[in-house]
Amino acid sequence: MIKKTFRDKKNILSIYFTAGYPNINDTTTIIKQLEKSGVDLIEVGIPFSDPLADGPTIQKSSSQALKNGINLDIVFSQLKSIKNETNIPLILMGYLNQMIAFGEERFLKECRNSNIDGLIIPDLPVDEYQTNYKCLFEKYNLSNIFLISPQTKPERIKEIDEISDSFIYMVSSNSITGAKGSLNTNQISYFERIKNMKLKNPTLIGFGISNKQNFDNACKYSQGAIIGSAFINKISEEGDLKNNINEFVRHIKIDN
Amino acid sequence: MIKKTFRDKKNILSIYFTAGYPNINDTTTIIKQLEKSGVDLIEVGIPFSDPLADGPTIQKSSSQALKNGINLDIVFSQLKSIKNETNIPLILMGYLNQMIAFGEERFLKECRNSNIDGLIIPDLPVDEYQTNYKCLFEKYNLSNIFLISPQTKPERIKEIDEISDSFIYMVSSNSITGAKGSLNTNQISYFERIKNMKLKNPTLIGFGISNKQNFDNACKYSQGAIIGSAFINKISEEGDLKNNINEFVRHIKIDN
Amino acid sequence: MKYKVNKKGFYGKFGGAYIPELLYPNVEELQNNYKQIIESDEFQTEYKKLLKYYVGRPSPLYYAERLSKQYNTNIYLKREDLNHTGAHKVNNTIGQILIAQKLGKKRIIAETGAGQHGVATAAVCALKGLECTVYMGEVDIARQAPNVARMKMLGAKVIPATSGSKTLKDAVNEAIRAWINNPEDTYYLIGSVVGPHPYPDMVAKLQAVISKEMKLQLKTQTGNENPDTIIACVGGGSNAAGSFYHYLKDENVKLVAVEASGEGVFSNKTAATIQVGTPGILHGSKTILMQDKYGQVIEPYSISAGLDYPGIGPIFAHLFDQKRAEFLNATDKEAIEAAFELAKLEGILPALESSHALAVLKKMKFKQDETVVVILSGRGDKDLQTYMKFI
Amino acid sequence: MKYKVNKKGFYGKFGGAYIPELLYPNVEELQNNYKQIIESDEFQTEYKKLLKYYVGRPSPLYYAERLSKQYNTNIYLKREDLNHTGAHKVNNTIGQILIAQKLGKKRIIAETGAGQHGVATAAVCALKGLECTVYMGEVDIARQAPNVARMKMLGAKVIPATSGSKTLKDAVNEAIRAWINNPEDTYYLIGSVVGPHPYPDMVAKLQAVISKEMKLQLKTQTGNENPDTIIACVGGGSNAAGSFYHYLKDENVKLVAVEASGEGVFSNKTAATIQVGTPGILHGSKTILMQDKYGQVIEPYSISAGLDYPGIGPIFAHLFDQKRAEFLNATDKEAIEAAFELAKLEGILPALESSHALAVLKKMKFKQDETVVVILSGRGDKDLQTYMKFI
Ligand SMILES: Cc1ncc(COP(=O)(O)O)c(C=O)c1O
Ligand SMILES: Cc1ncc(COP(=O)(O)O)c(C=O)c1O
Repeated sequence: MIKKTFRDKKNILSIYFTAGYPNINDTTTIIKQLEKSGVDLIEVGIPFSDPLADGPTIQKSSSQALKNGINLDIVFSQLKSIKNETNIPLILMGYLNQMIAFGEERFLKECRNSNIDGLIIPDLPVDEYQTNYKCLFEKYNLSNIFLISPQTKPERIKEIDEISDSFIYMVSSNSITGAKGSLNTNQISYFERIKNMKLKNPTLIGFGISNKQNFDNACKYSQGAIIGSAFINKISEEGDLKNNINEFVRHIKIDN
Repeated sequence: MIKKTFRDKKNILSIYFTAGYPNINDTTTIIKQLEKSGVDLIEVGIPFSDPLADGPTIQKSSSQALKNGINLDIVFSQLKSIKNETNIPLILMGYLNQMIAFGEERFLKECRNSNIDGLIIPDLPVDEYQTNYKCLFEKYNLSNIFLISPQTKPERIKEIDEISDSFIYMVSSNSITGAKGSLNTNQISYFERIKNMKLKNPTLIGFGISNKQNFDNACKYSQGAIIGSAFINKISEEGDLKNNINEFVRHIKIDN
Repeated sequence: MKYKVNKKGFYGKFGGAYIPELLYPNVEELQNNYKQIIESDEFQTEYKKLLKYYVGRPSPLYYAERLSKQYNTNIYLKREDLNHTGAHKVNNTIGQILIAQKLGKKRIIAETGAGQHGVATAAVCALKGLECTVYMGEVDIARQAPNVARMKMLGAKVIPATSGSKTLKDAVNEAIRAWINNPEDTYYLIGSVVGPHPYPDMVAKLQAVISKEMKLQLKTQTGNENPDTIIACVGGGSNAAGSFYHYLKDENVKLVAVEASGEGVFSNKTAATIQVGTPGILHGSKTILMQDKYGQVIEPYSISAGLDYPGIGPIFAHLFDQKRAEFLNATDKEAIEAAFELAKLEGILPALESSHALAVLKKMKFKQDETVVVILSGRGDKDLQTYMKFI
Repeated sequence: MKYKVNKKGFYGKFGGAYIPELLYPNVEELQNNYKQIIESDEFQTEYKKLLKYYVGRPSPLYYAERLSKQYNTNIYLKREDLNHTGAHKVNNTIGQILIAQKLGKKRIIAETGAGQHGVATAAVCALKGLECTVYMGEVDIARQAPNVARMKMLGAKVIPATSGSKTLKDAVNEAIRAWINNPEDTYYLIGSVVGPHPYPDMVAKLQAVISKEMKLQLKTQTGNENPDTIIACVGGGSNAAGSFYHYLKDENVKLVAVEASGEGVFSNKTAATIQVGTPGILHGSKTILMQDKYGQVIEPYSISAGLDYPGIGPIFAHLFDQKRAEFLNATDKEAIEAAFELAKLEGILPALESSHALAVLKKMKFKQDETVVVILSGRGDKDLQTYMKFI
């Protein structure tokens, strides 16, 4: 399903949010509203106690979600409950320890049963994936999505491209996810460099995309972009959740 | 004059007080009143900043006297001012550094001019006295009074007796001057021991004598006793200074 | 070799390098170079020089006569408390700062629990003129105030970690986060045998000076380079790893690792990872950790900031697995008692961490002619505030 | 022999034993026995053993590279800060506790200024199971709080001195007073080269281990056992006396004694005895002291509790008289600056006292090939409260 999205669409907007935030039952509301508002891809974060690859905004939302009582069983049942109501690719993002504690195969099976299409597991290293997890992922027809950064060497990017089968998550700058300013020359030259590598997989740019200008810029160099912290900030605001979501997405996607 | 007192009197009461305490000009009042009330010997303490051989009561009176502005020049002029009004042996007590700072010979000369009869300088060691000060003391006809304690060895007591020419200050117990209880068996055996040595000089017992009972006990073993802290406490009380003095002395000397 | 790390960074089932791709270049650079650098003459010369003249090594192996009498055996204290900055931590920071320099890094970041690693890092950064930022849990900042002041005076920036339990694990999270943000010129100077490969092995190699010295000292002082028993506290495990290092293959030397059990192993206020933990991944390595069934890390508790950690170095997970080391634990109360005992019997104030090692003397049986070495990993000056509550 | 004590306890015009007769038996006992005890094999064996295994000696002679560059010369730091309890003071307390034991004493009393001597005394009392009471000025109790806590934890009783300036000199008064009250079984363990003979000589002999080590270390490290210059701070003068000791007769070694000049030598808030003092008698010996024309001791002032003393060891009065040592001084401000300089350049936190020695580096001229030894008499942990005010 992710492949289809990339085949059919341009300027893909992927939104990250934390399951169980702001309230434990908002998970499904948010997914449905995001789809309705015109988002192309959704990343559902499973809150983790020690999210060392996340910035302060996502970190805070995770710890609030955990306080709300969210857990993996609940997330899966929430996802299953809207299985038939949605038709948008879903990616689950979590840390390796969560998958191990749940039982790796059980975890992947549940993902499949919940209509998950892909996984982002920031602390699952490439060769660990290849040696121990690739077969299982394939068994359950799940894509693993890898990250690359300006520091990633060309050979390694090629290796990652080789084992990827949906898209590559291109970190825009050396920074934890979080809302920063616009593109700088370093970022642009990095994007150009990757573009020129003509990878077999499409790329989405993430980390630091916060507004329409960022998004449009990102789309010049890739198939689209991922927004996380800025979206979390938006849904943390007062006001109706659905309205907030709609406003946020329309602002990025449609306003001109 | 000290010698005469010891020749003529029994059960000698010697009172110590701090010059310039409680008020800077009380020095002369106290001397005159002590004589009038029937005291036999007076020790005038020159307040010192670091009176390491004195207990807390005397130490406090010294520091108050210094705050009152007392100094050696003033003490000498106070003593000179009553030279012709009194007829009681006076002993000056101070620390060696005070004598040195004033100039040793000048100090002794001023003592003589102030009708001082003897000196107690707790930190002037016996052999330092013999080597460097004996001649000067003799030149100005001043007695130096030495202390002995239960720890002082017999040979040393004999040596001290040899170089003394007025009396020996017998410390009753191993304690800094201060008001303690009555005599204990250790003290009594020490007093007996000294009595049996049949020294050429008389002895006064000091340190810890605070009331009539102590005083009478002390007089059983020596020619009399010295009271310091208890007297300072008395004159620190509210009420008329002269009355307080009179009351204190009469209580020790006369009440029965 | 049974207890040493393999090429891929594993101790048996444990270890590895479970890190975000963003850190891959940094960790790879370190993996490829650390051994070679450490083994180079240049490194060894400078490292040994600094350990001798700057740190004051060798640290004495002190025969504690009155403590020995108390337990009717022969107790030696390995005096890491006498090191410059007051704990074993500096053995590691001296080594890593040289490695960082060799790799051309300009900025140093570090996490700290008790503050000893932070101080030791700040000191070597000052010594080498490098910029230094230390992450420290808010709770630890409060309970180890003297070390915070020391870091500041040494010119380091101390940044509070305000998430989670606001202790060591959260400081590690913050440090890793900061590293991800500044991967280029920044070196992450980890303070224990935790984190992704090669950190656990690198730190153990640098702390191994402890057991290297012990062998020589015991040989001179007792005639036998092997003791019967070595006792060390374990937070991440660097002082224990260093003092076990050269004895791992001598199976007749009993190795005792002491964890902090807070208010009791099963009180839910504990940091005794081996007792209540299960295998999982924390801070970049597979190890044993305190977690719930969803893999959420359980917030640990110990009176001692340096032991208040929900994981354990992967080598210890392996030593436990292989039964090569015995794992004991001591509660807050037992540690405090042991600290006062050492103070009164030997005139030495142990760090709260080290007090946990001392506390198990009471729980063990010793032969009269046995040689027992307790690692006195640090001095107690940083913990006076805590100790004074019990006086 | 020109600079050593004579039979009667004098250094030239200074020294002696100006004590109340009540203390004569105690002081005489010590005078008659100290040399013989110190020179005995039994003492030497035990003393050396404790210095090595308990204190951690030899203390390193550390070449401070960045500091040397700063002053364009060769600066070595004698690292007394690495001793157990954190200062040179313990060299002396270890020795005196053995002497007290040999004399059959059961109770120990001591005075302390910075608290380092109090801590070192409390530690050796614990080590030997002897009762310990420490007198400390109220002002110093407040500004050296960590050391008060350490003494208490080591089982010592800390009694505040509330008279006079409530600092070191008043603590000495109280200690002497207590000694007079308990002359029989009590040993007064003085912390510097002050007090009646034999204390100044005894303490100097025990601290002389510093210069003894320096000779060997300089020989090994520079090829020449004599440095050009030795710089040490002087409160009473024990660290200076110990580090000058074996160089006194080597007249080509320049000896620099640094006093604390508080807010300025002539500010009336100073402790620079040599600069503003005159000969007199204080605490049982003839020396130079700060006094008015009536011989009243002037209350000294320094930010550093260990230097806040109106007198100076009699040996220093003599060395000044003989021009064998050069006397410099440093203000509060200069000392603080020097402390931060050392922290930032070398990663070492000096005691406030030692910072005064470091502060004169700025005021002196050195040749590029000169060898300068600065005595780092203690570590700065006890002074963090003060340092933090200047950060
Ligand atoms: C004195 C001391 N000992 C032990 C530890 C625990 O660390 P590790 O287990 O790595 O030795 C610490 C940590 O801060 C410490 O400061
Ligand atoms: C670290 C340190 N240095 C120096 C001194 C001053 O003493 P001395 O002059 O006897 O060496 C003290 C006194 O407390 C001290 O603690």
